[in-house]
Amino acid sequence: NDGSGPGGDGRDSIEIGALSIVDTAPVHLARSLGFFAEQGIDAKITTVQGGAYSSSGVVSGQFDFGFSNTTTLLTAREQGLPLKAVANGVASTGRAGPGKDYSAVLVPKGSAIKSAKDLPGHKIAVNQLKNIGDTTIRAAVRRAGGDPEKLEFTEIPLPDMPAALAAGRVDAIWTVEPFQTQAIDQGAHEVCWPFAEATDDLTVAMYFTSEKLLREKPDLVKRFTAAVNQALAHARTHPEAVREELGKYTKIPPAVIRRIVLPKWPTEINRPSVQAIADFARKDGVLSRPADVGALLP
Amino acid sequence: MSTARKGWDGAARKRPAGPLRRAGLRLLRVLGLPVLLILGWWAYSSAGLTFYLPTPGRVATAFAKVWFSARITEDVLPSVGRLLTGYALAGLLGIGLGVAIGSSRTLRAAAEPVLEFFRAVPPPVLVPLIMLLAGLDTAMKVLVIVSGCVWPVLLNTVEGVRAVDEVLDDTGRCFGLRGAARLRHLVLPAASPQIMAGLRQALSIGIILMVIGEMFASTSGLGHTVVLFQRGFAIPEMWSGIVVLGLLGFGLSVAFRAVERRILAWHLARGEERGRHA
Amino acid sequence: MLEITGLGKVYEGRGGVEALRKIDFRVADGDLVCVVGPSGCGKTTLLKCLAGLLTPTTGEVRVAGRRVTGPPPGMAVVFQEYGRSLFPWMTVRKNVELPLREKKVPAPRRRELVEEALSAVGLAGAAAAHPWQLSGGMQQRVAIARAIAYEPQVLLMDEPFAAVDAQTRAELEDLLLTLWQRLGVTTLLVTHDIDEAVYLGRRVIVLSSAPTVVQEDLPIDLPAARDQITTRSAPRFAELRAHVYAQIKQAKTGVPGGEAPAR
Amino acid sequence: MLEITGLGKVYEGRGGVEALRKIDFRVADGDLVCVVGPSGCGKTTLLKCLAGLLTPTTGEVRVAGRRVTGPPPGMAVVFQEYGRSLFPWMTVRKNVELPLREKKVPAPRRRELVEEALSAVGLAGAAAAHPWQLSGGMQQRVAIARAIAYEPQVLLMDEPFAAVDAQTRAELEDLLLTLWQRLGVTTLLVTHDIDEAVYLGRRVIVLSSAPTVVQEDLPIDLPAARDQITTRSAPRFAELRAHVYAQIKQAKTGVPGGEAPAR
Amino acid sequence: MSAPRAAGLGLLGLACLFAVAEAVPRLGLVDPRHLPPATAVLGRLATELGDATLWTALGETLRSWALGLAIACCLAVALGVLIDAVPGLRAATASTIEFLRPIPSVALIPLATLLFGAETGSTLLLVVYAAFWQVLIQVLYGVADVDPVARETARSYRLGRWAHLRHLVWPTALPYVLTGVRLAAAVAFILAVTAELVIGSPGLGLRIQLAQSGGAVTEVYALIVLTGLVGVTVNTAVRAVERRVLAWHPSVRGEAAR
Ligand SMILES: Nc1ncnc2c1ncn2[C@@H]1O[C@H](COP(=O)(O)OP(=O)(O)OP(=O)(O)O)[C@@H](O)[C@H]1O
Ligand SMILES: Nc1ncnc2c1ncn2[C@@H]1O[C@H](COP(=O)(O)OP(=O)(O)OP(=O)(O)O)[C@@H](O)[C@H]1O
Ligand SMILES: [Mg+2]
Ligand SMILES: [Mg+2]
Repeated sequence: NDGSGPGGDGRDSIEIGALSIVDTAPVHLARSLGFFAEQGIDAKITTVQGGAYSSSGVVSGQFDFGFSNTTTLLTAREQGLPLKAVANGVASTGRAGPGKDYSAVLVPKGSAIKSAKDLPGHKIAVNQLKNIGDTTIRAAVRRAGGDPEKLEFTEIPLPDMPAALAAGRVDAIWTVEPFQTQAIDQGAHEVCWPFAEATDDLTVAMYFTSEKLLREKPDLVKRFTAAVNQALAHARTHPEAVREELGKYTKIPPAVIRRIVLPKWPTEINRPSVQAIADFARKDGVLSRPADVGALLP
Repeated sequence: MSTARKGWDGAARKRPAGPLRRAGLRLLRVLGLPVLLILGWWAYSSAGLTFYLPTPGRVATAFAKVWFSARITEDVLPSVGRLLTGYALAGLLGIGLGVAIGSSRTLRAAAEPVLEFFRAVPPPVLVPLIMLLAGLDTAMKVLVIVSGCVWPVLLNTVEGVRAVDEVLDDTGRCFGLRGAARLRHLVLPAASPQIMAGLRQALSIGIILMVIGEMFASTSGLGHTVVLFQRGFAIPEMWSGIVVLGLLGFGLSVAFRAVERRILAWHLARGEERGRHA
Repeated sequence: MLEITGLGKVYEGRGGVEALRKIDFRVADGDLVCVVGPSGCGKTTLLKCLAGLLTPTTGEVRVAGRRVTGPPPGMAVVFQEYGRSLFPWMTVRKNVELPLREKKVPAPRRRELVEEALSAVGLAGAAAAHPWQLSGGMQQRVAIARAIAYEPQVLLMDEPFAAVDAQTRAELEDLLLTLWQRLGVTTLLVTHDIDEAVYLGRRVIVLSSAPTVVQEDLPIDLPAARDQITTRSAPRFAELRAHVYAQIKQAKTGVPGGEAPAR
Repeated sequence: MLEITGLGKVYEGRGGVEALRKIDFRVADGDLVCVVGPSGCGKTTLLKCLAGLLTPTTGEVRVAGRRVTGPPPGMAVVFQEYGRSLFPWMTVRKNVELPLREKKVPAPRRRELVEEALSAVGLAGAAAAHPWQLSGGMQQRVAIARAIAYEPQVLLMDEPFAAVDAQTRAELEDLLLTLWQRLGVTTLLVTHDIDEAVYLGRRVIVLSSAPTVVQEDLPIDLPAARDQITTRSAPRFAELRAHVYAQIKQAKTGVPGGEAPAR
Repeated sequence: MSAPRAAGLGLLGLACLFAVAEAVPRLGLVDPRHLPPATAVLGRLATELGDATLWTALGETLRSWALGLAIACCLAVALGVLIDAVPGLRAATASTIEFLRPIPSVALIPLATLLFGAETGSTLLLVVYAAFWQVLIQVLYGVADVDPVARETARSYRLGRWAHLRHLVWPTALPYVLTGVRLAAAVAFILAVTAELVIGSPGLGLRIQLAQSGGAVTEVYALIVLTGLVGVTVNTAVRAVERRVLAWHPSVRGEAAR
């Protein structure tokens, strides 16, 4: 699907590969509120299972734009994938504390773990190893004065985390909304907020495209960015619209939607936080070279 | 599988003379097609400049770098251990259940829908359930392997047992062949060609499920490594992992064939002797 | 020993083939009965019902007073399809030995029985071969060896000598007679060879063609000790032979006729 | 038509079984030759070499002057293992028809041939059945029907009447003779039944036991027109019969003896 | 056994499964929030079935399933027969086949998306790749199982290459092939769902993926039950075909006799 050709009436149709999770609410809003249409774009959003698939889709030309977390994008860039960030995706609220951020480390009732410092020596579930979860946890632990070397990570898909925690298969889980709220409902509580604790105002994920598209259709990219930015701003100021949209494109039970903590959707990419993530990843061996953050960011 | 050189109608054709020539031909037969395929890959990948399909050269370099290391003992061996355990369990379960189901019409009618039900559930969606019941450790990964490997063995055993020659079965019944002896001397050998077909299928499915099992709740293992490479965009490394999977499959199948030659000796020899011809 | 009462069998395929209509006869303990009849009249079916391998549609079969619902113990069967009744994955020796193991015969005795049986049928040299490496007649002899090594109380044989040459056939016939006399095995033997039926049988049962009933139950009033030369050249033998031949001819054509042979 | 020169066959399994040592004989165009010999002496092996199904170890076989390297055209074979030579997935009619289709016989003629052949063997009613629904004798007759429907130039038969009753056997023998006379088929027939060999054959070839050679090649000097009653009761028939019997006996025991029967 | 009786027994088996699935969470062996009781799952399935989009999703999945399965079967049968028919081909291909077979389709996803950006193409590639081997191996074993006497018969009547295949090799291999088709049908369905799950092409897999990432546990299980039921249906259909085309085979004809 080269997709990006102008439609019959001079409009561009594009395909976006993105996960159907809370984080991507703005791009769905942009479509349903007509922000894309205003920019002369017909957008189709295709659900993928992970950021890696949206990257390969963008490289192969199946997608015109993708949504992926910062670590994945940095890794892709290091391996030579010609990707360019074009808009901010989602950011941490930057506030640590129960009910303050949309991602946290949770432990079961009665756990000895009280804060990031207590995590070393325990088995912690993340959805993907060598990705944003474990690097930010390490950073948070390091900041809190713990020994990140002693952390023990294991992979569990996000949906299965609450059950694994309840069954005592792991000591702690790192998860995001809506599973955070679900786990809390089942008796777990938050002890650490790695996104907020690792660095300030972390840019967790971004929208991106390929260098090819950027070169060939700079105007389309500009219009895409404009539409997304408009949506980000809208999402930030209209949480109710976001929750309503979530009811449409996800299967999160309505009762949960009402209570989940929403992330922050700034329009600007926080460059220092991306650099910080790159440095963490380098330190943890996820990246093998110091990253060229400038090559990725617009 | 028979390795005799046979014509379309099963008639053996003239064999080449000379041990040296024969060895050469054999080598050509084993390596010919793979070499051709690798050449094709080379041509395609060096022309196409595609990120996801690196040249064989790059894959070979990555292979040497990645796999001639501690990974062999840390990732590959434990994976293979789990694979073999799961495979063996699946084999026992498949043959055991298969014989029971194949021998009893009532049991077959009652059990088949349930089994078909489970068979149709994709392992990736079954994994969470297995995780729920069996935890995250080796047991879960072995169970995932069993959950996939058991089907070809089971189905083939059921069909093999159902197809036992009637005269042979009558003979066994008359001479009081019952229970374990009937199983050992009549049912299993009669069904063995089909059971072997199932076991062979299961071998490669086991490898696939080893990877799938290690995609979840894992920190090490061959499958996990391949998936990590894939997610980390280390494409030549990922391909080198796939090559390892292929080599593993090939190695296991060579071993399998050796065992099969022994078990099905009567079957193969019978086919061959009769087929020999002008 | 064997009692067959009102036995009928209808195969369900092909719109219902009535293989046997109504068969009644008894075989006394230690008797030797030969069954003859036109091709396809239901001899094999009768044998399989006796062996408990087929469920009769009507009537019943009793062996030693017990109603047959499955293969009764102590019975050996030689199948018409001898080739298919041998286990191709076993050597000849194993094939003969297997039922003995099942009978829990101790190993040394087993070996003895196997060797004896195989040499009795002239196959001592082929013990290590697989059945598919043997000629048709040899395969048939393996099946016979298996049955006699088993030392059954009841022996059912379906054309057991069809695939061997005349000379071997005569030898095997005499082997059967010797065994029968020595062990007192109740024997039912299906054959096409009228000479053989008269030579071996103490009684010959002639089956009609379909709808199959017992057309004649003929006692063979030849001297108990039989001999290939003298018995077969006895005038009474020729009479009985001719009579059975006429009966089968009649069974085939359906024309009634053929009185019991005059004494 | 058939020329067999120095034919030897060693089976490789079991440390090499010498089934045939050195066989030499010829069968003229349109001749009818019966082969007899002890069980396991190599008759089936000989037939398979003739049919191009087995490669001789030594010597060669020629059919119509051409060296046999594979089944020659215009040849039909009736196998000893008749049951397994029928395709279980086809009805009886289809089984008989299949070779004719391969021979590109047009459909109407094909139907005619199949019907004729099946009724000749008395199976017109079983055309729609599958082979495994038939009795042993019926299966064998299907195999015969398939061969005669094929209208071959050369007909090889391996104990084709072993599984049928005496009356049917006689009928099939006469059917074979009629066909042979009408079509002039060169026929080679393996049998155990010495009477049958003498009754049918223009020549009887007696094979020795292993190491197998042609022990005797006996011309049958009975009148060309044969008849179940008169031929079989002719004194010459009895002489020839006795002679062949003695030959086989000798072949089995290996003791030399038995001159050609005096004329 | 009569068809209604067999169906009754089958339903009985499913009922037992249902009872177990109901009892395990109800008895507290597993937290019902992670494994909901069967009634809840079936209730949810019932509501889902009332949703028209579910049927379109199912249709999408079944379409790529059927197409992929058909392609895989044809390719595998053709190749299997060819490998058997051409002397030496079996030996020449053996190493490659054994090497390629264990490569997980899932690992081919990047390649698939690369070659067939369009979604159905990718799904098809994965489905065909996975199902193909199942049938091929069965075909290879099946064609090697021809009865030697039957083969000699065919040869003596000089059956041509085609007739030999059609009348001898194919019927012999058919029971193996049907088992292969049953195996492949499940694998193809699994791959169709998995590909949708991973790549995100529309279909049942996508719905499962959405339900999973939304934490809607009951719905996940409802959809799993649906996939299972599809499997049962497919198997019933293949069994029916088998009863027709294998009526001559001991495995089927044995059921009628005795
Ligand atoms: N499995 C079957 N299904 C249907 N009909 C059958 C089956 N087996 C046998 N028959 C039919 O039953 C009848 C009797 O068969 P049976 O095998 O008992 O005959 P037989 O007397 O042994 O003949 P033969 O002397 O030729 O062996 C035949 O008409 C045959 O077609
Ligand atoms: N496939 C085989 N492998 C090894 N030996 C074989 C094979 N087939 C036959 N033989 C041996 O060859 C010899 C001749 O066998 P063949 O079948 O030709 O005998 P036959 O004359 O037809 O006997 P019968 O009258 O019993 O059918 C026998 O000793 C047999 O054991
Ligand atoms: Mg019979
Ligand atoms: Mg023979």
